[in-house]
Amino acid sequence: MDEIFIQTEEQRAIVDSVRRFVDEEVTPRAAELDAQTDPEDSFSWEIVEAADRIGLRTMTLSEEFGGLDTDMLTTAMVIEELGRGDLGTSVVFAQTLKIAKFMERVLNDDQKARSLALFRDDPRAILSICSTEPENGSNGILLYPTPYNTKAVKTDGGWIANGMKHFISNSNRSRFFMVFMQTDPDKTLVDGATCFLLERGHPGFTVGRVHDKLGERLANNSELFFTDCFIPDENVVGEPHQGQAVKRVFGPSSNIYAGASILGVAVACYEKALEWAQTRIQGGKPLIEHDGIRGQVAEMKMLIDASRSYIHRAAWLADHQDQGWDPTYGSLPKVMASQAAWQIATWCLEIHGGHGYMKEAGVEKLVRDAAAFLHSDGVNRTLLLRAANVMAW
Amino acid sequence: MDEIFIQTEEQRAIVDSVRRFVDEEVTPRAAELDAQTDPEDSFSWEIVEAADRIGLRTMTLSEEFGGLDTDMLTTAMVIEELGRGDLGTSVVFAQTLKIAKFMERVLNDDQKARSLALFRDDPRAILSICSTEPENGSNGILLYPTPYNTKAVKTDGGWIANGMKHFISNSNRSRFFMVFMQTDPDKTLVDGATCFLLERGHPGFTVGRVHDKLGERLANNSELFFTDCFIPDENVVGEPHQGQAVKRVFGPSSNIYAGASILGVAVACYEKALEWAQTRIQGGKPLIEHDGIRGQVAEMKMLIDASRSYIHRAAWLADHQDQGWDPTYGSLPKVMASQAAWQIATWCLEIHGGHGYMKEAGVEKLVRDAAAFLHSDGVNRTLLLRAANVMAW
Amino acid sequence: MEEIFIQTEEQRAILESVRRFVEDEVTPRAAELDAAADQDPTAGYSTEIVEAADRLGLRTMTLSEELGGMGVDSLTTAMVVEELGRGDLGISVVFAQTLKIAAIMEKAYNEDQKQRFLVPFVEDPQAVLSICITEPENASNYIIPYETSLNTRAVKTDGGWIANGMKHFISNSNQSRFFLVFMQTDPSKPMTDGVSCFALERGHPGFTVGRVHEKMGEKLANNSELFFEDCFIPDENLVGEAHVGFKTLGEFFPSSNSYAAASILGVAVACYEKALDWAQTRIQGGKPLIEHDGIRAQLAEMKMLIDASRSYIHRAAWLADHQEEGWDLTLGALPKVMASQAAWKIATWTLEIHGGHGYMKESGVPKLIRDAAAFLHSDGVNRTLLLRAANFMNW
Amino acid sequence: MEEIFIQTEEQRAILESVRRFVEDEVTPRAAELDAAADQDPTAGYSTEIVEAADRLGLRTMTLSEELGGMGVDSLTTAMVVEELGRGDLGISVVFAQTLKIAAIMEKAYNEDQKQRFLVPFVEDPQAVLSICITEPENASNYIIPYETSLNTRAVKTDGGWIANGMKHFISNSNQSRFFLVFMQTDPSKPMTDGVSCFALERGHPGFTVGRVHEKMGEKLANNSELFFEDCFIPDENLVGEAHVGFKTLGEFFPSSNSYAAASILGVAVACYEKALDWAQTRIQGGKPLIEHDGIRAQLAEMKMLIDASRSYIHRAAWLADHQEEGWDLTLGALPKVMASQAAWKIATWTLEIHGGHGYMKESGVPKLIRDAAAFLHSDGVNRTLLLRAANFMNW
Repeated sequence: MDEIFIQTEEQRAIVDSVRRFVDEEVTPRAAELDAQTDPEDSFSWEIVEAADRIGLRTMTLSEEFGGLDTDMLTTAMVIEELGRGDLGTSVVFAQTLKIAKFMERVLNDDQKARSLALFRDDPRAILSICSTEPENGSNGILLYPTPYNTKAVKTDGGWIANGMKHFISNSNRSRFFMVFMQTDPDKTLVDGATCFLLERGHPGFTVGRVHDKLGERLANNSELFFTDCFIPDENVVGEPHQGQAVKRVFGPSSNIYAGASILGVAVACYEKALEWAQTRIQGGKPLIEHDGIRGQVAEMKMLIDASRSYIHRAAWLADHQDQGWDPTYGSLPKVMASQAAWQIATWCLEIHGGHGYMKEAGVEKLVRDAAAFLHSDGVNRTLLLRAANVMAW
Repeated sequence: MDEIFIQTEEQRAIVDSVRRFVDEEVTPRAAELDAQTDPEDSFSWEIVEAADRIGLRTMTLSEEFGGLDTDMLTTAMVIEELGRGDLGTSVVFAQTLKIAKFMERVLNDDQKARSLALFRDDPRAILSICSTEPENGSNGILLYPTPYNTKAVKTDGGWIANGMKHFISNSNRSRFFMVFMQTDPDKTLVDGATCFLLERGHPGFTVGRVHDKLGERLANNSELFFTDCFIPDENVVGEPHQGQAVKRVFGPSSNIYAGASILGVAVACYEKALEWAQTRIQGGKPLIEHDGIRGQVAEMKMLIDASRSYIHRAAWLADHQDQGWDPTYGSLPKVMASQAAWQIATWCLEIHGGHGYMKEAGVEKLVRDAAAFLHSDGVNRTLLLRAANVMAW
Repeated sequence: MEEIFIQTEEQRAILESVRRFVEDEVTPRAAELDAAADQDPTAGYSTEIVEAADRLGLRTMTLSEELGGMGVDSLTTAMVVEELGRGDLGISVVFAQTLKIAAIMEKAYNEDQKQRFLVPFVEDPQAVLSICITEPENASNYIIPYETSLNTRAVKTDGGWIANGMKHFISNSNQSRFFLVFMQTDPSKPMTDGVSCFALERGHPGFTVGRVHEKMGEKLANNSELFFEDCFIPDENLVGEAHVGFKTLGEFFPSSNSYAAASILGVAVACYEKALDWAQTRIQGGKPLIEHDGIRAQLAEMKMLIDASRSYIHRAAWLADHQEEGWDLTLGALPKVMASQAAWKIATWTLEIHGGHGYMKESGVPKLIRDAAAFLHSDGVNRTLLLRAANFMNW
Repeated sequence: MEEIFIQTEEQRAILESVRRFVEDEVTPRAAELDAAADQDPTAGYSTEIVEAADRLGLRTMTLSEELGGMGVDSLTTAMVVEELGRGDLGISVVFAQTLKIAAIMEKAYNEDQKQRFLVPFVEDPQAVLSICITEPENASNYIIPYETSLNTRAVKTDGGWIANGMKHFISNSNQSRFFLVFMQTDPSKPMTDGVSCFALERGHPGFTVGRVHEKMGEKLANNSELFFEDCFIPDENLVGEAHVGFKTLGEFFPSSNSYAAASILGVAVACYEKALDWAQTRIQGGKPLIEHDGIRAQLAEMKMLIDASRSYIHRAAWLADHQEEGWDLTLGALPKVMASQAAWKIATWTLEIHGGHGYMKESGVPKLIRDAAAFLHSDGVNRTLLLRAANFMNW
């Protein structure tokens, strides 16, 4: 699938090393980790540490924090390559890479010293951003005028937080968290929320259930609880009640990287379908020689290449917004890629016939994974509505 | 396409005579009529008179009014068969057949004597029902709380009507009209409208522009104007302000017959595609021998048979509502059939390659016709919402 | 013809009892059995459910009353199979197979075979049935069918046949007591006229069960491999004439595809009901999802697809029993394609409407997605069935 | 590589002038020309528009400056072609063809041929171009390509070739001044290595125009038949080597598919803008359609499909000029499939959103539907192009 990638020498080098990492560290472990019944057992520290050794874990940070300062386009290529190996692994790092960059942008020097410096030196440090709550899913994306139920009340020298978050990627393992809470109960999550920086183990801040998911199992998502949790003023990110302003900085990368993760799954489905179609004989010839299948395989490639072209354009323009950035690029690339991935996963399953339905084939894992981004990082329909809200008409 | 029809002897006889009528009267004229640039020239009285000779024009009426009292299931079969020949012709009669039946149900004896008796004896008499206005399309279907802009004000012995209707099928040719007007300006079209019976040429009641349409051209649609039009009380159908109650009687047949009309177009596309696929040679063999095309032709048949099964069930249950009638059968069969028809028309066009795009092939007429029922009798999305409104949850 | 539009009193009564059976016996066990199968696929199968079904006569309902059944027709059976699928797809498949095969057996067996295989089937409340065709190298091959032969071969010998080879993906086969097995008996011919059908009972010498397949879903039903090693099958076990096994199969069971369609349609209904329930209770933007036009219209479209598929299935099932009224061979191939495409779309929308909640196992949606995926291939890959239908269309 | 993400100042300037050209010259004439073509297809063609395009250098922009062109690259040309398609599909096709063929000619012609054919082309403000391959019996045949040969044959004779046969569906061909014609010159070989390319000028003895096709849409462009009757073509008109005409074609014009994709993408944009405009002004249920979630989301999805298709097209067009950066042969077949599928879906939604109004000619939507349908087949039936791409994929 390299062909229509357009890459600099440096990008080729990075993506090649990521591919080696996937082949050596992820692929050999993925099926077994996916099969664990306890979701916590599906997570692998070995993979995180191996990623750290090649500098992947920190690559989006500036050199000061041990990074390569990779731009969004290159990072999107890396995340797709990871998704090609395993979706969960891609998500673990997509989250960490974008949150790290986000933290470097919005934290003050003192906060960076207390977080990014430690993040750099801890080979197991991964990151979480915490917004979703049981009652606030689309609300947070479409900015419906409702408040977060997780509330922090001002007190002497800091804030007392109570409430819960759920579905938070990495959160049972993360070392640092960017948490959005309602600090002005009379306002909505748009104009009355504050962003706080927290470290794992902070008093009053605990992990709840780890969610048991259909797929994307190599990544964990869990609940987080805040019980009379005191957060000092120094942990306020940006201005109090200005959480939305902080969140806006996070914006574009999230959707684009999500698109890259699921695109990787689409590529894996395509490659698996192609391999099967070349080897499986029915009607006296390989499936790939049957026109119907043949055209379908080409259509898979078309959907992948169109989605990738879109994601790359969005990623590059996110870093060069003066060159024609369009705010819908922060909502739609994931919708496009996840629709393509679901279509391709369905065809991959069909092409495999009964074999695809048997666990040993590995196809059913891809279908379970592909289903993740019909909702992850925003339900598609919700993202279409968000895009409509920012379209200039 | 007969196979999965399940028909009584009588139904077979009726449908066979309709097929002969189509072969002899409609098919030879359709292409030329469709090609007329002035929409009025696309309408054919010859076809209407020929239909009258075989009793088609009046078949849904009781024998008293010269009809055969055919039930909805049989009528749906007839309308599909007409649509197979030409969509416009199917619509001219679908309208007339359902409105005639509707009139017999809701008119009082005096009104029947003044309308249906004359309708029976006039071989050119066709019918219209008038609800749509420039500002009231979906409003009238979803019962949004807005009034009709066509208003009738009570006066001594009758009503003074002013306003306009548009897009009304047959209306520049119809002899009788069932017209819905706002009679209580303080209420909405749901609770403040009245149904009136009008005959062509009634003082103050005139025909406006005949609409120039993409397709379905053998049927005319036009504007109607009411200018200080006095309508006597004897022409009020049902109770004043109870127009909606009258309209409800009309309900189910409209959507089901619309589904049958467009299903006929789907069948015509399927037959045309099949014929071409059997004769067109590419790659050294007929297209039908290419798996991709072969599977597509079978899928066309699947969509037609599923839609027909659904329409027949809805039609039969509409006449036997105690046997499990579901109100969504009055909104959804047309949506199903029109989506199937559009898919099949698109495939038919693709299978014909460049030839299908040339007028001489006759395919482009089918595509233009197939487009009609994405909106006719209610925009699909609007009908889905109407169905949702009546779903028991 | 009105039968296809009406539910008779008797049908209502049967469906009501099936609904109760599903609520009392299947629903309480389904999630747990589905999870248990992750460790051991056989743990997904429940003998209790089969016995409960037997108590209300469901297990044998397609057999004639003379054999102890209820002699229900294909249309009624399709309704029952859908109702079972609404509860759990695997259970629907266990019985769709057993009900279909029992009816085939009654039509195809001679008196002696009925005594030896059907009478004990009726008497054993745990007995389920399997039909064995699919092989690793022969799937679409036999559905289209292509000009190839089965790899499982039976060679004529004195007083019987010696069988060797294997089958796989066979529904119920590690649990079944009786089997209809298709083998190549004339290696020089293609399947269509070189294959014979044999009746076998579990435990027959040389006939063993292999791996039970670990599947994505449909876990309350088992599928397994079957091996034949120098397996001697006496002549009395030959069903019908030698070498023409496939012809009999088609003739004897036109409604097989309708039952498969009904099973997956049941899953579509379960998805629709779950989406509807969630849409009514989940609040976003200050109002239930169902008040959001986009979702509202989607729910109506789900219903449309279900009703159109069901109308098609009922017509096909009824015509299978009344072929003179207009049976069309494509009705033996396409209703499942229609229903499984509808089910997959509806399952996808159900997942989307649930947002992140739908991806969590506790919501029950993941099981529905895994189940809905089964019939993109079960009873024939959709694309293959479209090609099969094309072969039936009299051009 | 950044070229594919950026619009340069120069590109902005060119597109701005094209936009003005469309507003001043095309939009005011399009509906009337489209209607006039109903009576006589040639009436849909406007020489005024061609001359106006010539005045701003559009007609010759792909030629090198030395020949009087602007030497614009494929990416910029694709942007221009899309902008033209936004105004009218037929106009976009007239120029997409001419711009593409002019560039091929400059690459493929020898000096003498450039003098005889390209110089007069540049000097004649009405000159447009045609490339002639399609025949009644050869459409998908040459696209896949299958192992067959063209029916238009040229037989070697003293000092030249004698051509006989016909072409049809050829864009611009009744209006064109110069033609590139592909004919079978080695009847014993398949097209791939038995076809030669010839340069011809309008009025060449034995070379005549047949019927001008009456099309569903795309009416501002003409397509017609061409006949060759004992037509003598001198050796000097042979383009490149004999018998290898197709190879040169491919090498010389990889971005043909991207231009076709850009033409139809322009129609998709026009549909989207029309739907958006209507949704903002049409009131139902007491608020503009655009305030109804279902329609709102649909408009965003239209934009998504447009942006994804455009990103793909721009990448393909740029790589066509920089093949060492990662050109992939499927980029010569698939972008049009993507864009035409998107355009058809968007056109359908536009029609639905307009309700009955969209079906009335005065709304302008019917023309967009008729135009959008053109590229389900133009430049290759989509299914055929998918198979062609499959042949390119290095498995």
